This record gives sequence, structure tokens and C-alpha cells, in this order.
Amino acid sequence: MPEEKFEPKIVAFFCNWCTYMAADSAGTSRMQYVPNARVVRLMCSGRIDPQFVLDAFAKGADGVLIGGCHPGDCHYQEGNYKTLRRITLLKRVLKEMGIEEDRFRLEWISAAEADRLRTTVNDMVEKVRALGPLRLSAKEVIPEEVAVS
Amino acid sequence: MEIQRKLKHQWEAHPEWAHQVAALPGCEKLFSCLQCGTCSGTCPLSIYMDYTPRRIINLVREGFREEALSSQTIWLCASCYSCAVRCPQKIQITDVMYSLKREAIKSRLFPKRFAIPALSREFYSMVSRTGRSSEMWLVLRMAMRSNPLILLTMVGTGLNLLRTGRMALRREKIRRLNELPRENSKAMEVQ
Amino acid sequence: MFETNGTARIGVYVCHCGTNIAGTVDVKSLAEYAAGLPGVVVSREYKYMCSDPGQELINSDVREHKLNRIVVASCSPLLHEHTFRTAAEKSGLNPYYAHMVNIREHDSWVHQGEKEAATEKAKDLVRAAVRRIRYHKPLEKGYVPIDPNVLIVGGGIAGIHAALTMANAGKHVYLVEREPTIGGHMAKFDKTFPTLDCAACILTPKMTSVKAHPNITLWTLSEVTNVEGFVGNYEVTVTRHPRYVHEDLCAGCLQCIEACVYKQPRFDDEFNVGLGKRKPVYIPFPQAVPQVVLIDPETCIQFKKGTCKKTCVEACGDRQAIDFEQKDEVKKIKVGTVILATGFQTVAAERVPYYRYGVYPNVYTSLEVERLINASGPTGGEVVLRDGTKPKSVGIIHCVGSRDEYTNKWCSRVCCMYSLKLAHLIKEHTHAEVFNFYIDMRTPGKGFEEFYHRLLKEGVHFIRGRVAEVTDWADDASEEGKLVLRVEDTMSAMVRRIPVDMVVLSMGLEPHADAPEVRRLFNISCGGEGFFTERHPKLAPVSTFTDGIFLAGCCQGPKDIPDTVAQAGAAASEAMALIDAGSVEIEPNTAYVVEEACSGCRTCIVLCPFSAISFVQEKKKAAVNAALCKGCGTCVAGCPSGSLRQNLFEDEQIFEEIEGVLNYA
Amino acid sequence: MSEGYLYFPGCSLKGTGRAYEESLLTLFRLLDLKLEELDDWNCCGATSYMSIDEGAAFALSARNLALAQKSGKNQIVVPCAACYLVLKKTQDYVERYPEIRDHVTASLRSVKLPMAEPLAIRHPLEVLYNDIGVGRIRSKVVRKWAGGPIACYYGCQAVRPYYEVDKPVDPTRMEELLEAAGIPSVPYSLKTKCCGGSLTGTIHEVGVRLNAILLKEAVRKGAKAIVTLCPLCQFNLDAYQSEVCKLTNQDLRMPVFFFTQLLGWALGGDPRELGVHRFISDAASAKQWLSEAKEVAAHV
Repeated sequence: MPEEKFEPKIVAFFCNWCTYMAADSAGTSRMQYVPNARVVRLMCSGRIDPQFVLDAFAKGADGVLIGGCHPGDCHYQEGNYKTLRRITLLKRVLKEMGIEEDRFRLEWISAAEADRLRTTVNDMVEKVRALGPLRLSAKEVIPEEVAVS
Repeated sequence: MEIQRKLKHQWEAHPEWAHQVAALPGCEKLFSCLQCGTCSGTCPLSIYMDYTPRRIINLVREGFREEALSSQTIWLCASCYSCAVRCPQKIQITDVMYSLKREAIKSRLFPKRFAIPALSREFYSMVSRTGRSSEMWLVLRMAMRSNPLILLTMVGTGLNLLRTGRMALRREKIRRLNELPRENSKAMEVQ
Repeated sequence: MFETNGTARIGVYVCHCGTNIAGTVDVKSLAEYAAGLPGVVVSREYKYMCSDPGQELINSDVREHKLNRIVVASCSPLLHEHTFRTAAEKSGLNPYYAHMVNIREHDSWVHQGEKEAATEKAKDLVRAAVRRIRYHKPLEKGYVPIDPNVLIVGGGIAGIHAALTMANAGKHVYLVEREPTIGGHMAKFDKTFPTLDCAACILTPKMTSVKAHPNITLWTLSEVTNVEGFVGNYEVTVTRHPRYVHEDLCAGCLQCIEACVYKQPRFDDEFNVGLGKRKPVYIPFPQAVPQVVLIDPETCIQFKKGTCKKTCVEACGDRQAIDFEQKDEVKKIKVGTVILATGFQTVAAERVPYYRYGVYPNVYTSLEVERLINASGPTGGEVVLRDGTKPKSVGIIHCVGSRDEYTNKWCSRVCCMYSLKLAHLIKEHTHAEVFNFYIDMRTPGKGFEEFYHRLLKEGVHFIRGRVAEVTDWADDASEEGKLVLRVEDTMSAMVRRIPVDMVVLSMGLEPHADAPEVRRLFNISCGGEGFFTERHPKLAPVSTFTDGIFLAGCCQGPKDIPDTVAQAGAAASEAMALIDAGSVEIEPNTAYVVEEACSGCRTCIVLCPFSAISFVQEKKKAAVNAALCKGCGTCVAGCPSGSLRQNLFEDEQIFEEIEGVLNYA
Repeated sequence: MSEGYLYFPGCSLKGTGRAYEESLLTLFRLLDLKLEELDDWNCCGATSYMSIDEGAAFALSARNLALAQKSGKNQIVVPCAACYLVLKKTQDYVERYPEIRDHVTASLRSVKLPMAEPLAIRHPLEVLYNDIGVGRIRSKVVRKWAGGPIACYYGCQAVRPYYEVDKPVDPTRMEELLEAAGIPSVPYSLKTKCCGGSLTGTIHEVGVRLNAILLKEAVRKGAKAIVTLCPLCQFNLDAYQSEVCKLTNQDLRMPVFFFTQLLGWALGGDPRELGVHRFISDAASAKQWLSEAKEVAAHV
């Protein structure tokens, strides 16, 4: 729908203890931000399987945002470090698939950083809007098994 | 002594104007004022003002345009920024004062025969024409436009400056006058 | 009765939450939309789903329409997930057949005025939930036993009150205090507002009974250095720093202090915030608990040079309580619950440079003045300037370091009242002319406003205006040798210059500098300003998001003594409620292994920070110990063969959610 | 320092503040610092311009920044406090407010000038303090001060709202540099209070009162002279002293120096080249102190 204004869809994977809470407190303090993100709640960003991200892109997400606790603050001690390792690998895969960097973002947002959450979402949506809708070319087949750990 | 009526009806206020001011650069935080008076307390000139800076902020915030624009306060402000750096809410009061000065001049609401608006306008036109300000000429024209008596108070000073070679008699001018921003006619028609 | 994983009969419930949601999200069309989704049998919108009638709605629908899945679109699951799981359970379903959609915090509240977009978002989220819940399974509730012992961190009035409450109820309390004595800030105060009863008189009895109580283990000069485990089963490491005196051997006779080679006290005395002096061997203050001396290695000759005559050891004699060799002692304890009562610190006066603290000697902080007024303080209760003279005029500046973008934005809540108290006490002690400079007078509390009126009658000056500067610039003879406060008297709209002999800065309250470390240690969260965050500002004010850890006192936000004590009592009873229940329900969101698929590659074993996964040699397969698993799912994401799975966060459920939000019908 | 600094004198330094320019150039020469005057610079607009037309005010001072950019140098020395602030504020607000940036860019483009990249706008006090340093000043002192303690007066716009020149609350760099030059100072609580700027010319009586306060406190603290870093401050305190004395009927006469005059003198500059003949009030003491100089060893 390039003719009318393009509204990007962002799938956001938030960890229960930091970023999800940040989003909650953004709500309680009535901070206003763009309505383009859809949150999928997980206990820890460490639960995020690269396939979730690939699936999201494959099924029509224009961007994927991952939110976890700051390094050292993980509710489960080190889950977010594991996330970081996986994501760095995943980023390469996405690059090869021709998915622009701005479409995939990992942010550490603590429960206290409601405003940071607000600006992150706004900023990402703005960037993705600039990129336009994601169109994975036909030859692009999402690898069923991307073993990253 | 004349007795003044102090009652204000709400229809006399211009709330929308308050929001226009708050939209100007530097005036964003207008509405976060706590009325603590730090600005007035730190201002070296507040003791000569008809409204203290704190009261000006509140007049603007409540939309009392005439009172704010015709106050002497905004012309007594010497832009020393004490208030701006001390305000616990980080309100750039100096910028608020500037914006009020500009509007006062545009809408001719400044105190009559008050030298400062005259000075500003003379300064403005001189600089827009020559690119430099020559203090002596400036003072002369300012005085003529506001209150020539000022000159008397200045004779002594003038002589001293001459004696010590501190008065530039030649009118300075820059070479590439064409590079100066155009005079804003709206601002100048006031003359 | 409907314990079936087969065909889903889903009920969707959209909550208006008054106008909180309905004001922004078109709840009617949302409910209508949901009704059309595959598997949905009933779809309703209702004013308050969390209310009894709301829950009853679910109950009757389950019976009537044979529902076996419940989706509630309302507020954050962190708030009401438990409510609706219980509702499902009451109607005979497995509680984990209920799922919540957050259309308030994540939608209506953050997209006000965007009705259309917000409604679209809500539809996406509901659709995702409807798709997800089809893959839910019945799960057994998980329970863990609660260790009856409790750890209380911080020995101020909050920690003391919580400790006594629980100890009296027969629970064993470990009270850990960083300082050499308990008592905290309150012990430093002279009188307490508004009743003006002496702080020591009401606090010290509680302090001594802490020491005496059989159920309380008191560790001063100690810090919590490590915390492991989870609700009901915390394993805590406490490091006891050496005081170089054996607590059990010292009788508190204080003869060692007499005998110290330093004949005169000459080192800054922390308890008197630097106004008094002490020796290297000292007791913080006469009623300190424990009544035991300590030696400060920074100033003791024996520690610095090793050449001291050790007259203190002589004086101690056969007791042999003094031990220069004492080292850190590490204690490991098991507790089921924790109460954090770590208190606050006052803003450093140097951060408000315009008031010239540390430049002009007669500018004091409120805490310094508390000590000056205190009968057991450095001047024995004499309010005198540093040169020993009595001030004839005193200016008390409120809100210093509070309500200020340059220091702390918040109101510190107690400053107005303690400033009034100081004004009264200073007048009483010195008959000086007292000026209070305030921005807003905040006296919301029992007897507070009355106290304010009392001071008005006593003739204290109240000037509404924030002092711009404290200066020694004298405008005329009347100001010579004085400190001049330049301020706008906003009530009379005049700028005034008020010369005084003494300036008191009513410093604001802020979180301890090391609050972030404590937060990390106990795995709880802080608000932007750095105070610990309660689970819910209204409904769970002393709980945290980490089960079994509770808050009391100013570590959660500025508050006065009555509120602190009330909160400490609340924290104690919350903890006891857990303990007396004997066990606590936990999310059954643990990981498990699908053995036939497990290749035994052991990738998962290193991934688990809680070593909950072991390798079973005979089967050559991984096994998860549910008791140790915390349910983060890191191993699940890492398993190459997909044989590790997580309850409540199964791959199918998450994929369905992803595709659901992306509008795949 | 090899590549040297651009120099923006501003209108006052060509008129009432002439001595400031003379002493500044002399001092920088003594320290082998190159100053290159910005070619065809224009008035910064001061406070008056801002009171008429904000857009034009920013555009006006932006022209100077654009010229500076074209000259290829990346730092410009601005001795006049007012000019210093206006140039800094222009650069800052152009950064901060898109609407202002757009207006200024357009206005500059219309006269074929580029929008300047941010460059270092510096006040001589801070240049001397940071680039030369108290130590090097001390080592270059060749004269011994006989003039008694002075009060360092910073005024407003050099120390507010931008804090590069010195600390906002209690600036001390002038004191430090002058102490190094062997010139003692008194604690002066009004060092950052405003002198009223152009008020002396407009609402005369108020302007004079402000200066009376400053002089009274200086005398009270035992100062024998005031030292400034702004042409307008110097002018007000110097030119209206006799009036202040009448107003307060106290003898508050004292020379009002530019800090560059005292430093230049201490480093051996020729008094004439430091503008010693340009004082109005108590010129006698000024002349005396700035000439009767015993040479001393190159350390104090």
C-alpha cells in the first residue's frame, strides 16, 4: 500500500522483568508513542529462538524489536548474554537475506526506563517507515534450521 | 493618589496566547513554573521592576497579554541570564523576556518615551544598514527618539571618552553590506 | 471436567476498565471482531472484568457454553493474571487455560486519541491470544516450601520494627546492619514531629529489645554480599566486617576508650556528622546497640604504625575483647523471605552551590542541626555557631536538593515538617528570630497542620519564596558580618534581603548511592529516581516483583517515621503470610525434555545458570530438575534438536502469537 | 598554537573598549599567540537585535560564523562578553532548533554563504588558562605589582549560560592567572552580578545604581582596583564612577582594568601599548601602577 501512508508492523519480543515492565510503566505514566509495535511476552530474552525472528519477518513483520534487561541485570543472571550471542549471529543471517539493519533491533531497557522504551519504539518505527514495507524476494527461503546457540 | 480597579474577568485573559508563547524557542518549559521566585531573587534588576520576573511568567501563563507586554519589567531585563541558569525548572526566562520584547515592539505595547525600545530599534536599523554599531551615533539617535534630556546626563561622559580616544567618530561600515540579512520591515514600521 | 486439549471452545472477555480502556479502544467492535475468530464460542465486553460479577460472567459462560479456554483482554498480566486463572479454576477449568491480553498499559493508555489504531492493535493482540490459547495444556500448579527464617537488611527504625514484629511472632530474624550500631537516621534526631517526643526515648527501648530478643540474630558492621535461590529458599552470604573487638567478650565498660593513647578525641565522629570528635577506639553514641566498642583502623596507631602501647588492651584486661587480628567473617544463611529496609541518604549540600555550604562556616545542613540540638550531641544540646556564640537570627531554607531539575525532581515529603520542628526547637533553645523559606507548605498528616499553626503563633517568620543565594555581601551597616539571604517574598511580591547569623539547609532525601548494587543483588527493580519499585503503587506497596522480597521505609521512597513504621509492619505481615502458608505457588513455566528427540548433545547443560539440567548417563539424555528450573527458557531456545520445551511458552504457542499479531487468519 | 586563532573584536573594542583590544593584542604577542582578525566581520547583534527580530539576529551573527568557516580556522577568540555569548548562543540554538536552523540557512544561502559547521568559540580568559596555563604565565612574569589587591569581576554573559569560560558559581580563573602574575585579589561576592549593560545609557539612574553596588562592595572588601573581562563592564564601572561617588557620597574611586592589561604589563608589555592612557576614573593610580615597575626575576 505505498500509495496511502505505510504503517510498519513491528513484532516486539519483551522479557517479562525489564522491558515488559518498562512498557507497563510507560502506560501507567500515560506516555504516548506510536501504535505500531505488537508485544510478545517472554520470561527472558534468552528464550528468543532465532526462528521466532525469522518467522516474524517471513510472516510479514516490517521490523523486529527485542527488549531485555541490561547486561548484568538479567533476572535469570545471564540469559541476556546468551541472547546477545545469538542475535549477533542472527544479524549476519538477516544481512545475507537482504534485510536492512534498521529492521532488527536489540535494546536493553530496564523497568525504570519507560521513556527509553517510548523513544526506542518511536525511533524504530520512524526508521522502518523510511525503509518502506519489507519484501522478501521469492528466492528467499527462510532456512528451517538455523542452529545458533 | 488615584484608585485602581484590580478585578480581572476571565474573558480578559488570552489562554491561547500563553500557548503561542510556550511554542517559541526557549519558552517550552513555561508551564512548569512553580512560582518559587528564584528568578526574582537572583535578578539584579527585579528591585526596579513593576512586576517581578516570576509574576511576568505567571501573567503570560494565565494569558494576561497586555499586562505582560506593557510591563517595564521586560525592558529592565539586561539579559544577564541569572534567572535562566538558576530556575529549578530550567525555564529559559531570558528567552521568554526576549520574545515578549519582540511582541511588545510589534504591537506597540511598550511604555511611551521609554528609551530602551528606542535604543533597540535604532541599533537594529543602524546595524542592518552598516553592519556595525557606532556607539556615539547610536546614543544620539536613541536620545532623539525617546528623551533628548538623556543627552545632558551624557555630556560629561562623552567628553571623557573623547579625551581618552575611546569614542569612534567615524561611522564603521562593513564592505559586503549585501551579505547582511534583510531588514524585517514589520519590525521596523514601528518607527 | 473440560480437561481436554482437543477442540478449543474459547471465551473472549474485553474489559472496559471504566473508561481506561473503553475511552480509547472501541471495545464493542473489538468484542464483535473476536466473536468471529476461529474457536471463539462466546465474546463479551464488560465494564470491570476483575470485579466479582465480571468473574461470575466467565463462570456461567463456562457452564452454559462448555468453554474450555478463557481469553481476557484487559490490563497487564503482571496485575491480574492470577485473578483470572483463579476465575478459570473456580469454573472447573485448569487455571492455565486462561490467558490475558494487555490492552491497557500497552494500548489504550499509550495511544490516547488514536481510537482507530488502538482498536486495530487490540484486535491483533486478541487474535494472537486466541490462536495461542488453542495450544495451551493443562498444567499442575507448582509449589515450593517456605523457609521460616527471614533476612532483614538495614537496622533503622524500619528494619527494627519489622524485626521485632516477626520475632515476636516466633519467626527467626537475621538483622543485618552496615553501621556499627542500629538505629539509623532516627537515632540521630532530637525530637520527632509533630508530637515532639524525643526520638531516643521512643527508639532506644526498641533497639535494646532487638539485641535482647532470642529470635533475632543481629549482625552490625555487616553487609549482604551474595544472594542465591528464589522465594522460600534464598541462600544469602553475609560478610561481617571486623570491629577488632569481640562482641561477645566486650562488656561495654568503655575503659579502653579512657585508656587510649590519644588523650583527647580528635577524629571526625561520623555519628555527629563531623561536628564532634572521637578517638580511634570508640562507641558511636551512648545508647548504641550493640553496647560494644569498635576500633577504626584508619586512625588507630597500632594499625597505621604497629607501634602503639596498646593501652586499650591493658585496660580491657582479662576480658581480652580487643583483637587487632580480626578479619572479615563470612556467614551463609538460608531464609525464605527478605525485607529490605536500607533507608536513604540526604543530598550532599555541595550539590546546591549557591547556598555556599562549606564556604561560609555558619551554613549548616539540617542533619548537623539535629545533632546540635540533641542533648547527647557534640554541644550537649546547645545551638551555637562554630565560634561558640548563640545565633540571634536563623534562616531555614526548605526544599534544598528537592523539586529541582539540577538535583532531584521529587518532593522529599518530610522537609517541611522537620523544618518546622527545627524552627520550633531552635527558637526554644536560642530565642532567635527564625525565618522559614518555603515554596509550598506541605503538612498532610495527623497533627501536621496543627503543628504549622502552632509555629505561626510562636512568631516564626514564614516567607514563601525559594532563596536565590546566601551571600556575605553587605548592602549596608545592618548586614555587616551577617549571612544575607536574597529572596523574593512571593506573597508580598517584594524582593527582600534578610541578614541572619545561621543558615539551615533542609536537605532532601534520595536513594543510597549504592542502591543500584543492592537492587542487583536482590534482583528487584528501581524507579527512574533510584528508589526500589513496589509491585503495585496502591495494591502491593510493600511487595516487589521478586516473590518473597519486601520493602520497608525510605528505600522505597521518602516517608516520615509513622509511615515507615506502618510500612515495616505491613512488610512483616506480608512475609509472615507467606511463611505461615508453608508453601507458595510458583509459575509452572519450567522447561522439560522430550526424551525421544534429545540427542544428548549437552548444549543445554552449560546454558543453564541454575544447573537445573543434568545429563543422565544411562539414557545419554538431558534431564531438567523442575525444582531448580526458574523458567527463563534460555536452554529451550538453545536446544538444536528442539527436544527441550517450556511450559506456558511452547514453540507452537509463541509461533501462533507471532503469526496472530501479523494478521494471519 | 602554531596555526593561531581567528579574532572577533566586536564593535566595542573599536570604540569605548579600545584598550581591551590593544592590551589583548600586546599580551598575545608577548605569548607568541597569533591572532588573525576576521575579515569584514559584522556586529554580533548584541541584546538589542534579539529584541526586535529573532530570525534576523541569529542570521546576523551566523554570518560571522560563516566567514570564520571560510577562513579555514577552527577556533575564534571573542573578548567581548556580549559578542562571545551571542556567537555561542547562535551556534547552540541553530543546533537545537530546526526552525531556527532552516531560517538561518536560507538567509545565508540567499547571500551565497555556507551554514558553518560548529567551531570553537573561545574567550581569551579561557584560552590563556587552558592553552597557556597558570604555570607558563608565572614563568614569564618580569614585573612586580605595587598596586595592592584587586577585585576580579566576571559580570554575566561570559560566565552564563555557557560554562566554558569558568565555573558558574564562583569563577576563579582571573584570580589564578593574576595571582601567578603576582597580583593579589580579594574575595569578591559580586563577581558574577550584572553591571546593567546598556542600562546606563537608557535607564541611567538604575544603571548607575547597579554599578554603585559593585564599587561599594569592592571597596568594602579592601580592593584597590577592579579587573574585568568585558568592555561594557569596564566602561560602566570606569565612565560613571564620579557619578556613583556623588550618588553614594562615598569615595569609591579606583581604576578599572581589563585583565589583559594587567597580565600584559606583568609580562613586560609597553604600558602605552596596553592602553594605559585610556582610563577615565583614577587614571593617576592606573598610570602609576602600570609604569613604575621594578624588573624582577622570571619567577614570583
